[in-house]
Amino acid sequence: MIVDLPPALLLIAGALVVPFLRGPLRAAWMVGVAVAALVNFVGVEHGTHWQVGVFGYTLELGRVDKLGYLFGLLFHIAALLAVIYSLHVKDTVQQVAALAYAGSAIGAVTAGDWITLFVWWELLALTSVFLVWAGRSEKTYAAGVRYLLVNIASGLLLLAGILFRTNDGGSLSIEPMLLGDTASVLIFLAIGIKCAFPLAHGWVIDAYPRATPTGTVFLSAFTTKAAVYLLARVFPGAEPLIWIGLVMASFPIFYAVIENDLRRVLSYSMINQVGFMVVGIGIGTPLAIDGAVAHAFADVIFKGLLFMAMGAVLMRTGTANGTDLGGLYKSMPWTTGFCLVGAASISAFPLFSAFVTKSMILSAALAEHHYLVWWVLLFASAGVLEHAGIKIPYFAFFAHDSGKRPKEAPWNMLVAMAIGSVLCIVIGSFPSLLYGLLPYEPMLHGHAYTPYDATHVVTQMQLLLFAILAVWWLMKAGIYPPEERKINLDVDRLYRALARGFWWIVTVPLAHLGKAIDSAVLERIPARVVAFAGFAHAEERAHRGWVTGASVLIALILLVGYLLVYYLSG
Amino acid sequence: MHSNDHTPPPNDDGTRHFFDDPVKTRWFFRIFFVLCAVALAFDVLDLIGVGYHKETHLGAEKVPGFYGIYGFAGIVALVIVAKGLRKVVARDEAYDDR
Amino acid sequence: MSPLVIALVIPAAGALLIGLAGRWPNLRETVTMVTAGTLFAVVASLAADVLGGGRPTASLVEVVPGIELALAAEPLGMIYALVAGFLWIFNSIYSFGYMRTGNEKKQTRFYICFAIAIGSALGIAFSANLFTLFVFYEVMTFSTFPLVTHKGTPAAVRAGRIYLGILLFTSTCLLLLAIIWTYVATGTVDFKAGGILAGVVTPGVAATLFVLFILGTGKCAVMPFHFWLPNAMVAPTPVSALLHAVAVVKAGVFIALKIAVFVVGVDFIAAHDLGTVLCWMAGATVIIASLVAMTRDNLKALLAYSTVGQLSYIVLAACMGSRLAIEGGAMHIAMHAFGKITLFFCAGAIYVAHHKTEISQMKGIGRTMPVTLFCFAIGSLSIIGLPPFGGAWSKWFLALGALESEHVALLVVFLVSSFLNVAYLMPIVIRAFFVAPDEGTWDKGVQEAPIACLLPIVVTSIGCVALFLFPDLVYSFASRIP
Amino acid sequence: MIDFVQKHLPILIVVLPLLAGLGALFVGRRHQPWMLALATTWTVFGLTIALLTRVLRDGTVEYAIGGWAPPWGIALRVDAVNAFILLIVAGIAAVTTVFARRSIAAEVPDYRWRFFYSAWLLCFTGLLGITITGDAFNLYVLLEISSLSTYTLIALGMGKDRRALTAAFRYLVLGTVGATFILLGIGHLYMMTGTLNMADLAVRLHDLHDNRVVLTAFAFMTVGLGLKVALFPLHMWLPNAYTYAPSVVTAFLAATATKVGAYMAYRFMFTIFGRTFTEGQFTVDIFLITFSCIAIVFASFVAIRQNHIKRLLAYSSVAQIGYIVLGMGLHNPDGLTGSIVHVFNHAITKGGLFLALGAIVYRLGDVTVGEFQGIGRRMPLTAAAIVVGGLSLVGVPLTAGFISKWYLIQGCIESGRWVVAIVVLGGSVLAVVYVWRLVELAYFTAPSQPEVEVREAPLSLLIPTWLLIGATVWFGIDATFTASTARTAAETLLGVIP
Repeated sequence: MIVDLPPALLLIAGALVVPFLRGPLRAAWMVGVAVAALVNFVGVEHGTHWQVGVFGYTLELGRVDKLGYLFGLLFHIAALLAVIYSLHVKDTVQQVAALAYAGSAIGAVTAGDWITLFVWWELLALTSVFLVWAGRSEKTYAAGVRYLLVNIASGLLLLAGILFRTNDGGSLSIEPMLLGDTASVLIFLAIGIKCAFPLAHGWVIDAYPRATPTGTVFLSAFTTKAAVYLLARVFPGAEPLIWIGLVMASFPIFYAVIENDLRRVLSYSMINQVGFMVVGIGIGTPLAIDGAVAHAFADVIFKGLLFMAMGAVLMRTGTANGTDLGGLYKSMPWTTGFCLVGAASISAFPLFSAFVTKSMILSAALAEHHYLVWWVLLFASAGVLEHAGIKIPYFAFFAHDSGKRPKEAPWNMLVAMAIGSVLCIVIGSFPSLLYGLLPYEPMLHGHAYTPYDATHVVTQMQLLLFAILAVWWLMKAGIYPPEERKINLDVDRLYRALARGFWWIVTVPLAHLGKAIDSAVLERIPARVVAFAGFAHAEERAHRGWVTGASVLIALILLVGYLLVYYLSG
Repeated sequence: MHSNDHTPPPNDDGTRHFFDDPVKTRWFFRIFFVLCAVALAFDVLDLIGVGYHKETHLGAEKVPGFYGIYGFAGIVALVIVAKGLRKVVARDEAYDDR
Repeated sequence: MSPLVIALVIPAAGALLIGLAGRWPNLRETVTMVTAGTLFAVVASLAADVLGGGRPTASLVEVVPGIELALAAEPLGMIYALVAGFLWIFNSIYSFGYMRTGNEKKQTRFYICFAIAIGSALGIAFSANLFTLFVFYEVMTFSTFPLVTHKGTPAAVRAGRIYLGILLFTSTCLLLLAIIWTYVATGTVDFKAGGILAGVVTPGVAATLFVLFILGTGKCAVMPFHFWLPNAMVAPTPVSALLHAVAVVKAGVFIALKIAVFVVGVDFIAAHDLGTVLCWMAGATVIIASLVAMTRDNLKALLAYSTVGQLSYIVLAACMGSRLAIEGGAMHIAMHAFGKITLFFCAGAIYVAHHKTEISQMKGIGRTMPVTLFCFAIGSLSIIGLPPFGGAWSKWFLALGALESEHVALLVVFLVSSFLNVAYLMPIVIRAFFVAPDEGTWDKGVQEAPIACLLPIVVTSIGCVALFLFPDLVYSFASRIP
Repeated sequence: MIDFVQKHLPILIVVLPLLAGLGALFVGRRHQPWMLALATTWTVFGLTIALLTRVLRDGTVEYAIGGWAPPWGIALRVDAVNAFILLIVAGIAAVTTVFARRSIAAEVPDYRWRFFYSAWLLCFTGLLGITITGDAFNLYVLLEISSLSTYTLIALGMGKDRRALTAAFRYLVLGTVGATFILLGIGHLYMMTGTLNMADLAVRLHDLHDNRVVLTAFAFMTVGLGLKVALFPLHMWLPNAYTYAPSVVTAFLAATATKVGAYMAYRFMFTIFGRTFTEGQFTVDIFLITFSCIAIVFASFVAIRQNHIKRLLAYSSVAQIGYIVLGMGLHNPDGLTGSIVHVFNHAITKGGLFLALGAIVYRLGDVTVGEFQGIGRRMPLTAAAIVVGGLSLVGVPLTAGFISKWYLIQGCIESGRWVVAIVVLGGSVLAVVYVWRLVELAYFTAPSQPEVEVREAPLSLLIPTWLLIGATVWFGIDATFTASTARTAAETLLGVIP
């Protein structure tokens, strides 16, 4: 550690300087900040740092242990890659937001107490949404608002959970909890939203495909993984996670097959990969947790790599729809190559990263006799290959030639993709590097876990090759569904329909009611008063002609009345 | 992989890209099929107990070529179900603007 | 002379001098600034005294035997006084820019009334008893009337009628009744830590009185007595900013807190759930106001309804019977003040620079007024209650108070309200920055409001951040509320 | 000299204006009568201050005319109640007399000035006499003196508007009915007790409180006093009388005549009838409260739509009389204090307001909506006086009106009459409506005849106006004097203080 500041603040401070720099200086500054932050973090000591007292609470602005360190390191690497990838961008908003977003994610995984976490949790939402809005169109505007609302909802649930916990006298320190009381359920749901639990996943597939080409690279790295981190920290071994994770791992692959927008395919793929991690956390054994965490590490890089490749395609061609692409390998060979590395990594080919990470989760499932889990995850693995390993590179770069001959991606993108590719291969080929960082020593049946044994390699190759064969056959036989210019309904559309309904209720019946009340209070009631005043006035005037006589009469009547009453009561 | 019936014209300099060349494509697939066969062959080795032992935990895993079959069947099932799903959920691109 | 009295004399003297200097605008503005600056210095010195444990008091005059106009400083009042005093300085600077650029008429009257209104705000903040409180409350109502009707148009006259009608109706028929009733029941109108009703009247009577007090304080704008606030938006923006985001409305909710702490007693409220009815009303106000705000296209109207909702946060704080909530409510006085005044300043700046009032006209306006809209974003986030802005802390205590007092439904209200706030505030900023403007608008490059308008905007939005980073600025007072 | 004055203080207060009133006819034709009136009223004002000081210090002052001790001789009896009312009447007379010179010069032809000031002083005498006397029959005589001179004063408005004559006639008829009823009441009492001395009456009636003759007397008195104070529904003489009388007369009458009526009511109801009034299952308080509540609401509503500002304020007076009577009806110390203090507060408020209207009449000839438009810019000080006075009518804090309302509501709450409390408060809101109508007319409308140049009223009109308006503010901020005096008076009436 070089600078004695919470690590998150380095990037945030760096971000605040960005608007005041221009051109190459700004680019150099951004890379410099990302590198400096990474170097600084590598040297950070494990333990609790930077305690601050406020309102009688003790806030731990930085708590670094093995788990937090791993994610911190990952996020720094991801930030650096994404910064390099987006160096060509000339958009202050995106650049500031991106750095601040990375900083918030790092803040979240190094927060030692719930309040600090909440702050970073909300900042994650606030900073990242600009990457969606930076698309600067009505569509990205609306998608961004939806994204923000969902993420704020997550923040509010988290806040509610923390409040319940505080009110029950619970410690503010972030510790594992049992899923059961109100506080834990609320926190679980809050994390669940950011983690894209089924039914809460709409925001991922809604916003990620609409963010800017570079923005999605940032988005894919941080929010969901920060949620995974928190699940691993707070709810390890929570059984519902297994089933939630299974659903996450499996249902998106069906959508991915028929989705046209390749960035949306990747978004489904992201949910699917997070599903593996969630299952791992749900199983909760050291190996499973290690697997989940390691897979998160690997996923950030290979998913980032894939999003980078698609981002490059989008930037060069203006579209990421499978129907409009094809044959790009001819003019974008480097991008194609890096994309294939990413595809191989996510598909878990031996020597590529997912092979050494995902297998831990499957092994842990078997070791714990979660056989159904194993069956489903194996199926999902094959599915991953189909949509991320084949569909993405195939429809973008090969398939029928779209006739597009875009330029190769700019050098900075290529550099970022190259680094990503190298990392994928390094992790896949030298797993011990990653294993050494994991929170637990990866163990299986009492022995150190080894991904590379003959059975594992052979069975995995068999699975993958025959899966490819199946795709080949399905295409050959004309069964494989062609890409279509269609969109597919998912819960995001349901939410949008609900939002429209809500908006209708507010703007039509409620607004009419409001207007009615307004006019009643402000117009009709005063009008009644004035009308009554007029009536009283007229009444008085009507008496004028005979007022003297009438008054005398009234006086007499009163006299008689009083007399009667007094006599009767006297 | 997909049909190369409509072979695009060669580039200006007369070269052809990899998959535009039917010969290269044919070789590509040949190698792929060989790899598939090799992968299956290991299970045969396991059966006859030569040079390779498949470590299994489940009965199903013991079936020769289990992973290949499961992978193949899984993808076929996936694609067919997905096609069915498309019938239910697919909408025109203008759906959001209505 | 007691500094408390000085704090009242300064704005009064300022008003007089402003009137005398009326013919020379520069002199007049200088007088305003000097008055505001001196006033804040006095209030700050008082604040230091209060933090040090001092509780200065001063008696002005015995009005009728047994009831006197008297002043006393305590932490809750200090928060309100400090906020009003501090923001007056910047609001004055803003006013100079706004009123001169807009060539408004009757500027002297404007500044005079402003000074009196601030004086009455301090009077409310430093009231030692209900009687004094009521007196300054009414002074504030009348001194702000000419500000609301400043433009003299039929709309302004109508707004003035509604303003007076509702504020006088509630204060006369409900608040005054409650005060006299309290006097009859307890024999005193003096504020006392722990409340004066506790143990003297039955819970039923106390609950009724509590309702009368809170609804009678029409400046709290609890529905259905909120109509004056959106209508008062016809006033020039500096008025909306300082008075209808800070001084006037905060007078209302400050009184609500004051009543809860010093008249009814928080423990008494908690023990018998005296605030249930009010919690329902204020809770409904929070939600309904947010929904109404969503449908407004006029920026100031939207902000007005947003204010209505936010005020009820503090009313809820007063009514739920939790000390934490009281602290949160007290902090929210400051937090919301800084956030909302920023928003109003921005709305005014947009009007001054481009004569736009409707949100639908502000598509892409961020290109021409980047600073203003950026500050608008900060203000909005603080209002929503998101970190790293001050509003987050007050919301924390409010929500914790809701749990402490076992009002889980109110927690939901706070959270849903935050959510709705996002939904109606953020789109304004985002459309300004990220949606392409219509052809031909804003193509003249950056065109901000005059510096006199811009500077206060920047200062108050920095304030929103500062209040997050240094919450002790407010909390040190809030935590000392007995 | 001082000893003489000290000794004969009570009788001097009546004799001086009586002599001056007769003298005014002979001192000259131009401003001499006014100067006489001015000197007299201010002197009497000084005397009433001295008298009140003495009463508050030493308790009740008794004075036997000619040295014949009561019950045989005629006695003057001054306690806190009538000393306070005397002060009000004399104070208002003193201030309005200052105003009268220019105002009357403008509204009454000069050959009638001496008649005017003569009537003015006689009316003054009558009001003072009613208040100070301890003899019931004397009271009737003085009542007639004041009434007759009042009819004259009102009729003198005919120089501007002939309707003043009908207004005066109507007042004459109804006033006479009222006076007659009072006389009948006094007669019945005399029949039963054989005395006309009030203190004696009180003692002798104590055991006769449910005697039928006494009750008959009580009924006559109730209606007669109701007519005199213009309690709804016996108020109908008031609006026109106030509207068409010369401005300064309106101010004087509004501030004093009904107040003296209220005093008579206090005296008869509390001191003389005592038990008749306060005991019994079905007592008169419910009527007083009901009629005063109706007065407050109904008259306020009527006021809202008036287009003649004097008439508007006249109806406002009917409503305000409701407050005064209401405080009597509550008959608890706080309510009665409110009633008495409101006599004072309303006197200065309404006096000041009518003076301000008089200033406008002086400049513009009349005060209808048309004249009133844009008056805020034309006559800023006068308009400001109307605003402040209006706020006092509403009962805004820091004005005198607020103090009365405070006590009245306290009284209502103490006696558990919640509905009445709401009516009192609601009446203030209605007052806001008609007062604010004036404010909007004055400040938010353009003058109907912009070509006519209108200047601010002369100082000789402004000073008395602002004296009264200033007093409403003063006695709103520091009301210890009024409130504690009223409290003493209330406790005297209720017998708490002997």
